[in-house]
Amino acid sequence: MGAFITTPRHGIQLALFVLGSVLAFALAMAAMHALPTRYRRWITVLFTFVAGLFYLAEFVIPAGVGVPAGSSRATDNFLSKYLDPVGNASAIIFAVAVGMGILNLARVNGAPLLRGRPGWQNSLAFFAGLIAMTVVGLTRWHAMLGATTPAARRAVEAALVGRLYHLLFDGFYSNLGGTVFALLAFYIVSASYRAFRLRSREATLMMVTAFIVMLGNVPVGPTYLTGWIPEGHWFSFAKVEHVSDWIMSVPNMAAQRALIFGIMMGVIAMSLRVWLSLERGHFFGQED
Amino acid sequence: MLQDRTRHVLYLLLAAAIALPFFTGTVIPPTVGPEAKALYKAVEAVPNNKIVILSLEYEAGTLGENLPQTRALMNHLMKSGKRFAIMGFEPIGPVYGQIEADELAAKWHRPYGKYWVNWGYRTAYVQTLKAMAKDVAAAIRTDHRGVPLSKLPVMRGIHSPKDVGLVIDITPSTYYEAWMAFFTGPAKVKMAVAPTAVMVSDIFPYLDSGQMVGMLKGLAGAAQYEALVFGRTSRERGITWMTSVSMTHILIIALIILGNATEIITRRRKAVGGTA
Amino acid sequence: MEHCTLAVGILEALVSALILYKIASARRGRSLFIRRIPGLAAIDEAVGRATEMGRPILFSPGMDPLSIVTLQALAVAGYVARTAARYNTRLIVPVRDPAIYPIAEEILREAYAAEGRPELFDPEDIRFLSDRQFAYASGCVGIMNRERVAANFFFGYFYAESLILGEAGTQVGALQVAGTPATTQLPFFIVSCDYTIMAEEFYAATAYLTREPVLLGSLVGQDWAKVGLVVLIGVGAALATVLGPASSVLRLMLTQFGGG
Amino acid sequence: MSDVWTTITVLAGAVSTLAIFSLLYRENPVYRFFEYLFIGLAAGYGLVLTWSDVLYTMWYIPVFQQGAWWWMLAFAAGLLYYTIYIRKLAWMSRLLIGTMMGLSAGAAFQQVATQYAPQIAASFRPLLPPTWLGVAVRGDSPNLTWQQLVNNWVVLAILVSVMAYFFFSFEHRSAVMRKTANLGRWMLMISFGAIFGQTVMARMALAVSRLWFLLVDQRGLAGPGG
Repeated sequence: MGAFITTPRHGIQLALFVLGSVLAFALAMAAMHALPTRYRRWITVLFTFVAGLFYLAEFVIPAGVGVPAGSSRATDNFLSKYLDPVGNASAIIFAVAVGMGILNLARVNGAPLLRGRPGWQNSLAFFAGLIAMTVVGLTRWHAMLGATTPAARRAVEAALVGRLYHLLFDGFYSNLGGTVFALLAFYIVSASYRAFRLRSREATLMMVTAFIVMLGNVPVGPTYLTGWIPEGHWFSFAKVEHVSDWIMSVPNMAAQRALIFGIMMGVIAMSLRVWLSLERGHFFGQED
Repeated sequence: MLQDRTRHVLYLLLAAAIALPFFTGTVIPPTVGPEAKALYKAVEAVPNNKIVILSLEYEAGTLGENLPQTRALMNHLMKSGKRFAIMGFEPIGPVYGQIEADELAAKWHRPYGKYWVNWGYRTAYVQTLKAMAKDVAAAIRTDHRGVPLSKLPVMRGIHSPKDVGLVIDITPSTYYEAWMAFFTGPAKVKMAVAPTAVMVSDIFPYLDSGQMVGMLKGLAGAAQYEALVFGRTSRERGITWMTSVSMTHILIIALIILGNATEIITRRRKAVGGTA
Repeated sequence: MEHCTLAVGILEALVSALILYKIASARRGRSLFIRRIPGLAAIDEAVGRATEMGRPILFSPGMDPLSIVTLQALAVAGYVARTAARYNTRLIVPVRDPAIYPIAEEILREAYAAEGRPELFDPEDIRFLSDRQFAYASGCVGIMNRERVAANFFFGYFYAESLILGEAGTQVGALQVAGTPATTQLPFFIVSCDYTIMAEEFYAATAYLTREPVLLGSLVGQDWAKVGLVVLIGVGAALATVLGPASSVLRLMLTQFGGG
Repeated sequence: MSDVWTTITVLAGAVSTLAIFSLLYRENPVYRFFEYLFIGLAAGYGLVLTWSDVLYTMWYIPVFQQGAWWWMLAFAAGLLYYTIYIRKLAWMSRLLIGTMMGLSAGAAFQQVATQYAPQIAASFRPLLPPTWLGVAVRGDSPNLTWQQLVNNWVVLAILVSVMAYFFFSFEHRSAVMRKTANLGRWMLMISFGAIFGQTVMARMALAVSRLWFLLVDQRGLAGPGG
């Protein structure tokens, strides 16, 4: 049976197997759908549990268990050979899911456009960007597929589709995206003068540390502020970059490690709640 | 709204602080920190029969930091003829990686497919990393144009994680944690990270425990690495920009002190005014 | 480690058992103790002083769409609403995701009713501003200025716009209390707010307020697990000191925990 | 690229950069128009790359060129996401989401072992020089320098005090407990100072790259890297 499933098919047989598999999948889902609604929650809980159990068991079961000696890899157990197919299947599933994000954006931006509500020009800009980049991107990809030599690739770049792609990507996309975050530098400058107050001794300790780290990060600190202290001199620990390095790798490291241990316990708690579906439907919306 | 006048003056001050070094042309050479030096040594130590993986998870938003890091690392890899592969768990990172690598490949004469390969964007990062931890070539299968890896000379002899000499994650987010948890941790592969500066503090515990062998601290890290590859007086992108960043830091420290000083003075004047 | 070592297996099993036990006992109704974190006192004080000035309060539930963190932030909003209702002070809640609107309305309506002032609740005060990061932040700044708010509360997950909110509040002279698990934004809240609830304190504050069994049980379980971890580290450091780095026992412990 | 197209691309870059910077002056329709254009471009390119790098290489080629028909099942499973729009079938999308979250939850137990557990091992550091206790010292683990000793004490003290600050299930009644937790909050301020300093550098670097593009160098990649 195994060999029958895993032998590649071609031509008509391929078409039959493809359609057949989709049909079988649809029938399985229809069968589950026909069950009384309260079983659906149990099916979801069961699938979630089995999926989690697979990775947990593969990790916990020692190497060599259930695997004939000297076979594929010394560190495998009988579940390890399924890591690759699960990886590929998940990649395909997540890729198919990307369309959801696009649909949501299209829905949010479609409404103002159709009803002519204020801001319809912005929705127009959204769809223009979406359609232009998708069409130009796919056309260029298809052309590049055929271009195997660097010369052929340069020809595609020189063609209209290459030029439009660079206009959309290098011209608009990279500059728009790059500038949005650059705004924050300006907001920090105005906040520095008007909002960052040393309200408490705690805030003062924080700000003093911030100054040392800032001066240690940029060349002007080590070069001019404490450049006069020779390296290797007993007093060289006071060089701003050494003080900054010590702050980062000792007190900061210890505090971050403590936060990590908190996160570690949080990850275990959250994984248990998701794996065993302990969340009382609050997060998943309604209880069905 | 928000006393616009003061806000706009502060913005112009920042623009001036940044632009000044552009025109005076002054460049203050960087001081190379321990983390950048450690990463440089780790790259040098990669044997020729192993491959380096550059995982690029950044997009347009953080080009200012992640692109100079990518450039500095690729210059070093191509200069010393090390084999490397580009990939990413965000769609557009590998595109920028391809652009930079194409340009540098011409400069260092390292043709695609022979010295470096682009595996492209991959979804489902947890599942993909766990599959790679078992067999890298089987999990990746093709380059970003669908060419089977078996056809590319750069991939000859690269199958299991043991054939990966070093993983460097250039990222504005926490993908380096997934790399450590599902690939470099389990398969005992050396790992380094080139994050945006925002995340630098979180990474020090992993440098201390040896889970990370090096780090580039944002743009400062890129400048320090350029100094290691090209020398402290070179005019590479990172080193040039860091001079402007120095000016902005002096401005910010001055403004915070000034802001607090003016507040203390006004509060004291009000208190004196109150009692008089 | 390709596969789990014995020591880490035992550690994870113990922690999991402890957390599941605490969740089960919380669900059976046993009251689990959580101390009242100082941040909650700061909230009461801020609401109190806002009522003296007779000006409205702004509460932002953060930037995330409907997530566990946002739901917990809305629980804090309910707490603030109860205190505001008692002192007849207006509470404005700008949201960034339309899906949050109905849940926020339900929580606030219940809060006002619980204080016996259902007529005070005005649905108009829950406002969807924009789903864009900076547009939402400048929308909040607009409300702070137009309504001359006396107090700001920033609870939930925040990103780089925390800077804009903190600055605008300082300019308007509002009292500000922030609470977020986003450690990268805490520095900006610390210097622009009067009190900041940090990292895991956010979860403790909401567990204290909601008494929700799964939340409460997992938090108490994690607490005890961390106490156990501190003991383990103490033992480890003592052994490293007494036996010295060269000893095989210490080397075994290090490899068992995936150490160098 | 002939210079006509380069100039157009550079102009587009300059207009885009100035349109976004216009927000610094005031919220305005030009800023919003270009922000929505960016969202559309980003979504479009995400779609193209999801097809070209993932679906084409891991689904289309294997199924339709190599005959591995079984990957069609993964594609069909992915379609379950879209049942969220059909009220009656919406539970199927939760089935898929639940399964995927189950996988991640199961993997999290390995993450604890391979990412977090080594941090426990890294905390087992000696607090006294081995030679004081007459402990064997081997070549690869020489005696402790006083610098390492001080650091080990400081790290352990800060680690325990910060963890104490985040204990919630018992009252900080005893003075020792209260002082330790208070020390923990103070030590966190050092970490937040470090985060503040690093974040300032991160934002400044982005502004520098943008002004460099506007004022100095539009050549090469019309974008900022070039």
